[in-house]
Amino acid sequence: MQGYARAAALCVLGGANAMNQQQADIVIVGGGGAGLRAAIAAAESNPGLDILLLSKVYPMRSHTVAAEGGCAGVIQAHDSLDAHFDDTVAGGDWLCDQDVVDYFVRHATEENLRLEHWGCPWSRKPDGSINVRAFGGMQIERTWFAADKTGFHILHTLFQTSLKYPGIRRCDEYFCTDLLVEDGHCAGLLAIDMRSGEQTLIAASAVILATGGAARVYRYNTNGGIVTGDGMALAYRQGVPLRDMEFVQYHPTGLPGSGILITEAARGEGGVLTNREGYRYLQDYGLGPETPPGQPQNKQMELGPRDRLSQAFWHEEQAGRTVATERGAAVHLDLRHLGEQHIQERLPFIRDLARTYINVDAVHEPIPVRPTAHYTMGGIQTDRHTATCLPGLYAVGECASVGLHGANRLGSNSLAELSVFGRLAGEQAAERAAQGLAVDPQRLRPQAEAQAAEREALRRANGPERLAVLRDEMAGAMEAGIGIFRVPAQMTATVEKIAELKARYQQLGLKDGSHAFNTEWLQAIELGFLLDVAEAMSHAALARQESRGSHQRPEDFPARNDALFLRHSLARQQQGGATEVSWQDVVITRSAPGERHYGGKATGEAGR
Amino acid sequence: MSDTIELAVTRYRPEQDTQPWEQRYTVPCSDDMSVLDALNYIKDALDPSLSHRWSCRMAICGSCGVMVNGEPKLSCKTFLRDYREAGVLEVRALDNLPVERDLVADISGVVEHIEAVKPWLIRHSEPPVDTAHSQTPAQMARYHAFSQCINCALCYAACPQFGRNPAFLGPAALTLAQRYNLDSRDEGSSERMPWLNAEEGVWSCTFVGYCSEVCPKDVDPASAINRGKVASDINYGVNLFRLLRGKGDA
Amino acid sequence: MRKPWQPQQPRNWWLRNPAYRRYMLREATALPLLLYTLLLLAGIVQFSRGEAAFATWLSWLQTPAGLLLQGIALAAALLHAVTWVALVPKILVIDSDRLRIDPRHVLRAHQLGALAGNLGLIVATLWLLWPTGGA
Amino acid sequence: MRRSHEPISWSLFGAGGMLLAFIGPGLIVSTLLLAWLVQDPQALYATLHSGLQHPLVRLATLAVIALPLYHTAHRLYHGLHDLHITGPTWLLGGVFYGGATALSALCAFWLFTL
Repeated sequence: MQGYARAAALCVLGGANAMNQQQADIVIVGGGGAGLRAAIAAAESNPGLDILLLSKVYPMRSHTVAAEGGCAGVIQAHDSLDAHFDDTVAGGDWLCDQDVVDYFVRHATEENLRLEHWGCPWSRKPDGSINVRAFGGMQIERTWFAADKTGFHILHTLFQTSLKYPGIRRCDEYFCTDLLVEDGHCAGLLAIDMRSGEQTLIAASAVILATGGAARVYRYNTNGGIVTGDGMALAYRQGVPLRDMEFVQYHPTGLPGSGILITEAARGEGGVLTNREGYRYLQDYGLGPETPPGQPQNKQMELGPRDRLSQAFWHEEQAGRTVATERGAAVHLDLRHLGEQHIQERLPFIRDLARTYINVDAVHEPIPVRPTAHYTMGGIQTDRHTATCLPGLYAVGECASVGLHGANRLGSNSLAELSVFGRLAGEQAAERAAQGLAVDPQRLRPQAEAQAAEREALRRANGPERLAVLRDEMAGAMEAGIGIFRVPAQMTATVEKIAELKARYQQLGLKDGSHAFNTEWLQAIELGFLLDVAEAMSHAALARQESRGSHQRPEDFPARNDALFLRHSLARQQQGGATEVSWQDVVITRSAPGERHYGGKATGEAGR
Repeated sequence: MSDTIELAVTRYRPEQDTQPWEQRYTVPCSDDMSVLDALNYIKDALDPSLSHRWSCRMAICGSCGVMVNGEPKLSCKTFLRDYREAGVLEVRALDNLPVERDLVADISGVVEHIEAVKPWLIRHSEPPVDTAHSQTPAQMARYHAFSQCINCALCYAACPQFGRNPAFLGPAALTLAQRYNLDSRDEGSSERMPWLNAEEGVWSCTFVGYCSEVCPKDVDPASAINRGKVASDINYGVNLFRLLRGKGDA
Repeated sequence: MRKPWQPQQPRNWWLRNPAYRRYMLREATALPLLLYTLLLLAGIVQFSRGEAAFATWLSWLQTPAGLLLQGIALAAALLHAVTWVALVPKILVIDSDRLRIDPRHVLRAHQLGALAGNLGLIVATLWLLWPTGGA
Repeated sequence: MRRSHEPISWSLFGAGGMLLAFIGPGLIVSTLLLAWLVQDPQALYATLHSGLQHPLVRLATLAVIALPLYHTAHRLYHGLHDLHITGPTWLLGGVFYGGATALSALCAFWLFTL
């Protein structure tokens, strides 16, 4: 342990004031699909701009890479934008802003085609045209796919395409810790150069947050370790509201234990879910009648929306009809009837994952799966043009709530969202940057130094609390209180637990006092972000006294309540640190709230 | 669960160490534990000062490459159960790359090589915004394997020629150039050929072939590079012919 | 505050991994094959100097050193042939809109070609030796 | 990026490698058979001599010598690099590729002045 003491001494001697300084027209935080698309859009709309793409990982590591199934966009002759609109709004249990959905469905296909022009290897039909597959909650096949690595191919296509724009430069492995606000405008940010541990002030006319989701607040999730809600917390700390945070999507098919994602495309291609008795239980939950294996019907059975499927699992588990595995309760995702050739062509990655991580060959055995936390429908509140209420700050992608997904996202809408709104954010930011609203970095220096000192203090923190312990307690509490079904006592307990953890976080002690690639330090900052996001989620969940989409309160408020809660929740951090939840009206243009019809009933609705 | 395994991790802390050294940790070992799980166990329970990269834990983000018993591996796709016999697992940062700290290799040079080869679709004219290029499954199959690269840099750790000369563009970058050259939609191979044609391009490769063995995504970079040699060879001949006719580019 | 450790490739890098050792062995086949080629070249020189000189060369072939060299070269040539043919389908890829040949067929064709070439040469030699030789 | 002239040596290396794979082992077995089985060197000499009258046979014989020379020179040249044995490029290149060229030329001279 001598080493640590010596390191700490070195740090003090080294001083915390060696701060680097940079300036850019636009700085984008996050190098995933949304951030890259925004950077490209900004560079295309104004090639003279200096665009800085800052990311805590190399862009191709971003979690867009793990999206598997596909990316929505109307392309078939018998499909229509109205149908995509209706599916999205009903899928979101009418909590979507319909003007936003309208813009989205009108631009999704165009963006998918642009990705094609940039080289994305979309899977094709034998004649060379784009192929689409069925997906949950969609009445017509409109999910573009690149085998079962759609996100991977989109991300790499965007990353590689971004390289051709001289206006885009990158700060890879820079960790953004704070936003800098001057005169009520977002004027830049503070980041740690992870390799050296040096703090860097970056002044910019516009900042775009594209940091992705926050499902790492949960114990079992499909997300990568980097998905820690950084952007959400950064905005939240500046008083920007987080909207609809109570809506967290559980993906119905993750591997038990690890939570590794098994794509919905497995069901789109005809995979079926069975319980311990080999019975396709979804027909008992309003999703029937049973469809023949291998012949999926849109919006029926396995192609119901994710919230319904995850809830059905929960009921099966309560009834003791799940399969016990050494990694916990599961149901079976059976692909065997699809045959080896089809599985190998359409779902090669799934087969590889199941073989590698649970030693199951999907060609010969069913894959055990269970719901795991997957996606945050909510996020930083933005207007329909991706601007937040803080001038100069934009947010896009999973970290943002532009109003697209409502109370439950349909699979394959989020990849399309990255392009549609990423582009919009890039163009909006470029427009702002062209007006030359940059602040002199010198003026940001005092607040940057104050915040840098706080980060430095954390690096040297020597309290009694352990990072991993706090993180695990948070993840457990969120799983218990803000899971698939939410029970009042547990929710309250979770709210209290998060408050307790935030207090204990102040007593954190780190073992590693060094600067260079100090991942303990970075994880501690991430935990701070996660706790803020968990706080917003749990408060919003408690405040929404109804059941809608992925937010289900079967004990105290089992029904949807449009009279009171056809509204977005806004969780805002007050000056003193307390969280306040307020409400914002949903934009409804042409689809009045109705009942969500899946299974046999869906056929009637599909006509409208 | 009394089952344990020993990890011998090569540490390097730039602020304290003048050279790498080995630290041993004993971690629990179960059938489904990956080397990444073991490293995260060390980080959480034994020694928070150990630095390593990871994210997706499903072998698609490419972050977590390390040397395990001398072989380049994704730590998330390598399992302790396969090393029970060996007893000890030696884990160190990827070979052939500067070590930033502990298990964190500096891959910036690799990324620069990837950026250099113009890895994007080059067209003389943009197609209309509302149409897609046609590409049959057979045309896609021609480059599909080469488009599966996750940039994990295991192939660079496997390549002795890159180890000998870091200016060598290396397996992933050259494969990416081939990925676009073989794409029926691309018209930019003439812009990428100068990179392939160079000494630091395909011609530094001696077909050791280990890059393809260690590739976790079955990309087969050795094949890509050596097909690139054939392409470069033809390009050389064509250029020679043009030179002789007085309009070459060399 | 960065101070990356710069690894140097050790001179004996190829001893550290079985894949590298296999590679070096493959490359090393060149040495006996070079010596053997020089032996053949010597045969041509001797041949050009007339019948007697050629007979001398034939006697060189039968010396222990000559036999040893040919033995090692044969092993090297076999290793070379096997490794070479195995790599051909990775280099010689025929796949265009007009013509596509399955890599497995490329491999099979080269395997058969190598077999036919080598066996054919041996048969031809035996045929050549029959009338001039003892029978 | 400067264009490498490696395609020349690589093409020769490839041709030699292919040739050695197709007839290398057979050739060595053949000379072993010669050593063992030949009983009348004069008759053999005469047969070979008449065979070598045809220019195509001379050319083929040249190929059997020259291409393996280039093939092995190429591998050994790169092998030195792999073994960290360095020297001026002109010298090493001269020894290996120059040597192969010189010996091939001599071979051609001997063959075509028979």
